[in-house]
Amino acid sequence: MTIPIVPKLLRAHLGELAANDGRIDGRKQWEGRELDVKHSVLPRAEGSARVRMGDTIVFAGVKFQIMQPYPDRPNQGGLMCSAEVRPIAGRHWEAGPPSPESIELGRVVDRGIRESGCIDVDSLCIIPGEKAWQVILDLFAISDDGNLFDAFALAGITALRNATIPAERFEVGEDEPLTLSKTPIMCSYHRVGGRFVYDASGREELGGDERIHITLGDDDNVHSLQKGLKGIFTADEFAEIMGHACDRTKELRELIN
Amino acid sequence: MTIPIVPKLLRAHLGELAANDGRIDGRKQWEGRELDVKHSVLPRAEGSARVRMGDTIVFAGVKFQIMQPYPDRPNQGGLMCSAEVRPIAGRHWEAGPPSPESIELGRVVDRGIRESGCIDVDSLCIIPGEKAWQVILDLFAISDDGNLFDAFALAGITALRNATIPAERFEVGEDEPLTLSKTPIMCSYHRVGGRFVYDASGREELGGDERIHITLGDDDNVHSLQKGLKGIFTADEFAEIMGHACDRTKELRELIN
Amino acid sequence: MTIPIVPKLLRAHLGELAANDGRIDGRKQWEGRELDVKHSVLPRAEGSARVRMGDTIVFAGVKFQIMQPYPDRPNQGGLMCSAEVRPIAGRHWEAGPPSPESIELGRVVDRGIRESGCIDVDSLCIIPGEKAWQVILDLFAISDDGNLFDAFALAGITALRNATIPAERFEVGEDEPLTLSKTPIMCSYHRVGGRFVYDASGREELGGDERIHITLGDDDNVHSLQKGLKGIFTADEFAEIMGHACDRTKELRELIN
Amino acid sequence: MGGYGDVQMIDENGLRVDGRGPGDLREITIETGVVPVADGSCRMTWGTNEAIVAVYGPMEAHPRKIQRQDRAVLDVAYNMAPFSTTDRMRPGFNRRSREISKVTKDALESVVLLELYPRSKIRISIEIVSAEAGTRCVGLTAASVALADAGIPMTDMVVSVASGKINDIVVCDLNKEEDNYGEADLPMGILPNSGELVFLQMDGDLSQEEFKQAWDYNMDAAQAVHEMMVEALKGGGSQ
Amino acid sequence: MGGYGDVQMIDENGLRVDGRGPGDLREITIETGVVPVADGSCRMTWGTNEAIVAVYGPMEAHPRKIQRQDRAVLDVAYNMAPFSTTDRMRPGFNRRSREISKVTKDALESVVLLELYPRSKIRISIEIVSAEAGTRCVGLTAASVALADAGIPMTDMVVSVASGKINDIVVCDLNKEEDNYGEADLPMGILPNSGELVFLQMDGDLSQEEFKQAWDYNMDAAQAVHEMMVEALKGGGSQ
Amino acid sequence: MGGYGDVQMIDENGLRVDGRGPGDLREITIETGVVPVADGSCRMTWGTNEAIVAVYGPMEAHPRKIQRQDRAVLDVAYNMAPFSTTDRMRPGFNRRSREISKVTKDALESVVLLELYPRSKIRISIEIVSAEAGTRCVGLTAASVALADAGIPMTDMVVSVASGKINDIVVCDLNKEEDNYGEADLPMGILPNSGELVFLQMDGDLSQEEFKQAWDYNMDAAQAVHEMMVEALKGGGSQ
Repeated sequence: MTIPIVPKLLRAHLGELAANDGRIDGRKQWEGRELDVKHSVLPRAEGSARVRMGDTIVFAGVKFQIMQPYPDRPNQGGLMCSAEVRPIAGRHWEAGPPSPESIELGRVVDRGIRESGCIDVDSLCIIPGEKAWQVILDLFAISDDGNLFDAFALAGITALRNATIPAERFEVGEDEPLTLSKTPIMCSYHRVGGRFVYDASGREELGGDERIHITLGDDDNVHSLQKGLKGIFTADEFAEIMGHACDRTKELRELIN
Repeated sequence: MTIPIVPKLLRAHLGELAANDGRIDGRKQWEGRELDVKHSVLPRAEGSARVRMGDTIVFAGVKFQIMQPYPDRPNQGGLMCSAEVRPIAGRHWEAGPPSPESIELGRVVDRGIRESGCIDVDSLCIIPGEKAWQVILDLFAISDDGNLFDAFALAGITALRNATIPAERFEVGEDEPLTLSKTPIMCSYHRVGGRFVYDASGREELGGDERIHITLGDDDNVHSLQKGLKGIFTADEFAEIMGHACDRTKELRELIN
Repeated sequence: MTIPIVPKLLRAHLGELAANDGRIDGRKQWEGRELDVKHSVLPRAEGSARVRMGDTIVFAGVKFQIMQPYPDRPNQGGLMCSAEVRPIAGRHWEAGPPSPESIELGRVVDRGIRESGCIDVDSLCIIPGEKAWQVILDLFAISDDGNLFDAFALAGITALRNATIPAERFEVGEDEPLTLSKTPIMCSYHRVGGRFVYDASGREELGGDERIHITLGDDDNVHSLQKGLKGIFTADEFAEIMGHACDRTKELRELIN
Repeated sequence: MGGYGDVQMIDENGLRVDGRGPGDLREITIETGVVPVADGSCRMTWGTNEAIVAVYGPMEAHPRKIQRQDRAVLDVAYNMAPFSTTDRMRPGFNRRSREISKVTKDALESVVLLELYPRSKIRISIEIVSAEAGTRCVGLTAASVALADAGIPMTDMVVSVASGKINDIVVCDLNKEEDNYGEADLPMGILPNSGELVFLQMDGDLSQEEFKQAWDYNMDAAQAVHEMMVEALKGGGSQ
Repeated sequence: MGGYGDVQMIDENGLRVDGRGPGDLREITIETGVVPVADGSCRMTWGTNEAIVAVYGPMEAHPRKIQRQDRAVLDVAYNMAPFSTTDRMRPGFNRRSREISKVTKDALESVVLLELYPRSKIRISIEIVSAEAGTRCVGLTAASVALADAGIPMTDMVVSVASGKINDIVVCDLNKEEDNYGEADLPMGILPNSGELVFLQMDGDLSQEEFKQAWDYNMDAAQAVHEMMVEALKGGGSQ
Repeated sequence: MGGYGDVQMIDENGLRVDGRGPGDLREITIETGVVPVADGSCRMTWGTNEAIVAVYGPMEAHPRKIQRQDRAVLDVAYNMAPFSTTDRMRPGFNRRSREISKVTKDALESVVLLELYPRSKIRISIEIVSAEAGTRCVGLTAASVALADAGIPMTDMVVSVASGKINDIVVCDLNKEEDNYGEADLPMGILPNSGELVFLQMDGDLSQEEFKQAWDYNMDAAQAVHEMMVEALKGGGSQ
């Protein structure tokens, strides 16, 4: 990822807007962008979703492979989650080996899903010690106008919830849906103009400071946290964000249920 | 590969020559350079050839490995063909990972041989589902004065035709020759001074435009085509090239038979 | 590794010192720096050592893995030795793939140990043709003030002499010490100010020329030699160095025995 | 080509497994403006192929050593998304993708008026998110539409189609099953206004007569696809 | 987190496998000046963790494209030595190390007075030579000490500690066995003078109440560790 | 070294498996001008070793960071072609080749008059197309001839030969079978006019006396090879 020159004018402008409780696209501090979620959109994937949040567009695709279980966990399958942001997604994304930014993206989304325990890895066992399903979740950005984290997380959980285990193709039984016991949801916050806002756009990211990502489970349990970028935040600021996340994750969970 | 500065003077000169049906080294439009083909020149290879076309010199070497057949083709061995152009071959070739130019070289030569079906992959099976021969053809440039494509293709098919399956060394039977049922031959054409010529030299490549590669089988059947580099050609131009290729491939096939 | 600008003033200064048989830190031509060797310093390694020679500090760590013996040597385990010099060790060491300098370091130390035959690879066999121990010796620089070669070699042999084969953890028997039949020792010489000195410091390396590395066994047998960097030396110079190495390796061998 | 010659893919009426006649194309849709942050973009579906292409630029070419004093350079990347194929496609270096990127670049540089933008770069990202057969043709065609959507001047758009051979019969636009068992594949990149070519590949086995038939199928198909491209650029949707 | 919930790791008296109470830290030592050729350095042991950190700079930032006109950049590399873990850690690219390097950089850039050194680079090498659990916290804390040892001005030092959950009980500073069977891990980077945060990660499963408890343990522990850091910088050794 | 001590490689008359006496060299041929597009080149066969070396330059050194203000730099690459060995050699990164490239560069930089070409680069490509034993010696010696063929001024040519030990007997110029079962290998790079050294490696087990014997064999052999080199440069062929 090329480091864009942070325009001082943009920062100043965002600061003025924040002072009047405004945002660059007219939203309120805690307001998300228009959201569109479609599942089963990719014919070759065993589960898929396309999420559009404003001008941010991403795909998630689920594929299955047969793996040999690890010796110390002979009854378990596995989950692998990887995020790719290729140059198609924006002028500042470049080809080459995975950037620290895309590595962080993939790992934070992965932890939110994995640590919620929503996938019962024991149910992925086919023959103990010999064969188990590996679920591979690929997150793929098409257009980056900010907050890829939430878009990826939402597309990822939606694709998993609509995935079918292709047992027939692998000649190990009959196809069946992948079952998920929980629906972890991520909400991300960015410091823009001195205060945190929800669902920052690309220009807000460009002129903003640190960001905080929270993944909550069905019962408000915390499954994953991450603070990214340079910046200092207080316990009070965090408590406010956590409060909003408790509400917003419920709304999003209902949306995709 | 470093991008050489294309000298405008060279282009202009090539254009003038072409206007009078001339070429920079005095050849006619469809005339090839002096050609020398030797086989069995590399003591460690199971089949080998050295081709010299003017100041272009290449080696081809065949090695064998034992592979496990792919599950869906348990009775078949395989062919792998790779081309390397290392800095020895010319000032403009650089070390490092394979360049797009050398990848194209290897893949175009590979397709011509593979798609002709000259190697009976079923005959490479040793024990169905367990062991089969993998034929590895390595193309290696020593001196690049243009038209590496044809030099590689000719060295490749010559090395294969003179290869011995080293069954004794691998303790799976007795050595026997690799049998080829056909002799695919490639002819390459380059637009120089506005018209296509056969077997372009290094300076013609430098001051020329697009190139077209044609691989024909024993009965003029087409096995592989490739257009490379920036340039537009007409159906009539292509027909003329194809006509020449039908004649020239017969000559070259006789030469190595 | 970045190429530091060789300061001409430093070279001149080292030359003047040499003319009066002096060195930049007051040592004599064949005098080594203060030496501290500690073993069993790394809790996760099965054998380890820390060597400090002046301001040069390195670790060596031994780990074991179970390997399948090579088909042509079914009763033998193996030794792998690798050296890493990461940016922690000095301003001129950079991140990235292994530099030619660190590759040379690892291979020269490896040869000295391997070629002495001090590790009986037959004794590493667990089940012939199936399982054998692979000994992995990792050399790791913390602070590079010159002569990493000798520091690595000394730390390496010390770590190996104090290593325990972790048979219990791998469930293939009881833990037992790795036994070494010999104690190969390396001594390195650097041309500084026109003549060779023993155990060059960082500044001597910076302002010096070629270096020679000698590894001798218990009975003065030569196990490994290496000349590095630009420079020409005479047979007489080499004979003098070899003489010193015969004495010095005995001292060092006693130190760690 | 797979070349399992004994599977019957064309019925007694000359119809193919998906009901098409020998010269028929699969269903095609074209949409522009699908990558909001890009300067131009196109989504093209072709059978169950789906390609998304974004164009960025002209912009400064860096590092400087790739700059050309007298013209723009195209930076073309063809890539298959990991979920685009039946067996997951591992991300990373891939010789096939590199070669297709190169020949696609060669084709597009033949039509873009590069001289208008000296020292600059135009970046063209071709992402195959669903692959059937003929993805290189879909990608190249969609790239032409995306360049037009970005307002980049071209002498003509490139239309790319492939014909092939199955059960010894030459047919247009192989689908996945046909490609698996097919005996030849001839993708071409055609300038619809002049009938000239900027892209040509082929592998398999075609007699000179079969080759001519496949060539003609491609020429006709290019005209049909071109109409849809023009329609999509006018209207914003072709279906 | 491992999450094998049926292994009993806390006894009837509320004591942990190594005898600690729920809020107790493992033993810690801090030493500076341990890399003689560096501008600042720190060796920190924490349980059987051992981190060695060297700081070089400020120095010229190159290649020039990483330079910032108005401030210094930090070049932070977290790495685990091959012999630092029970199973040998293979050198080379590692996604986990890249992520930890990035969040550590983000944390340190929040406190270093970067504006004092425009166009320059400060290089911070964090080498874990022995790993137990919580290496990222040890590395970040030791990096703060090494920066202070190098005389780099900071608004405050960062103290990093982690609390977690084991057998449904929230405890401070998980050791290796606890980490293997633990159900959650919450590492934080705290500014001890203000109680503000510059680093935060978490994975596992914590109710809102458990989360609050873990947070409080970390805040208290940070004060204790901070005292040792100050002591080490004064005296040259904390043990 | 292989070190299977129980295979008898020297007969009762002191003759080796290929009929040579202890101090004899394998057959050698030298040819120049074998890479027509290069500035200088050499093909050298030595037993069934075959090395081809091309020299390009002096030319501009880029990227600029490798330039030296006061002298030329050598860019030396030693490489084994994939078909050069009994088991195919996979192309790509190889620690052994990197080390040999480095020590070869160190040796050649000791004799080339680098100061004559400040800020420039001389590229030396050593390709082993057939490997027996002693390829590094063949490559270094052939590189000297190629440099001379390119007209690059040197203080002296480097002649590289190796002696070794087999069945506890020191012999000159190990062939493949001897190398497989040999107990030591001592390659040296010798300046034939002064008897000085610019290259030295050794591995195996040699007593001080054996070492002296091997050293002397190399010194004598270097003179013999040097004559062939001079001959080849005069006449254009040494056979």
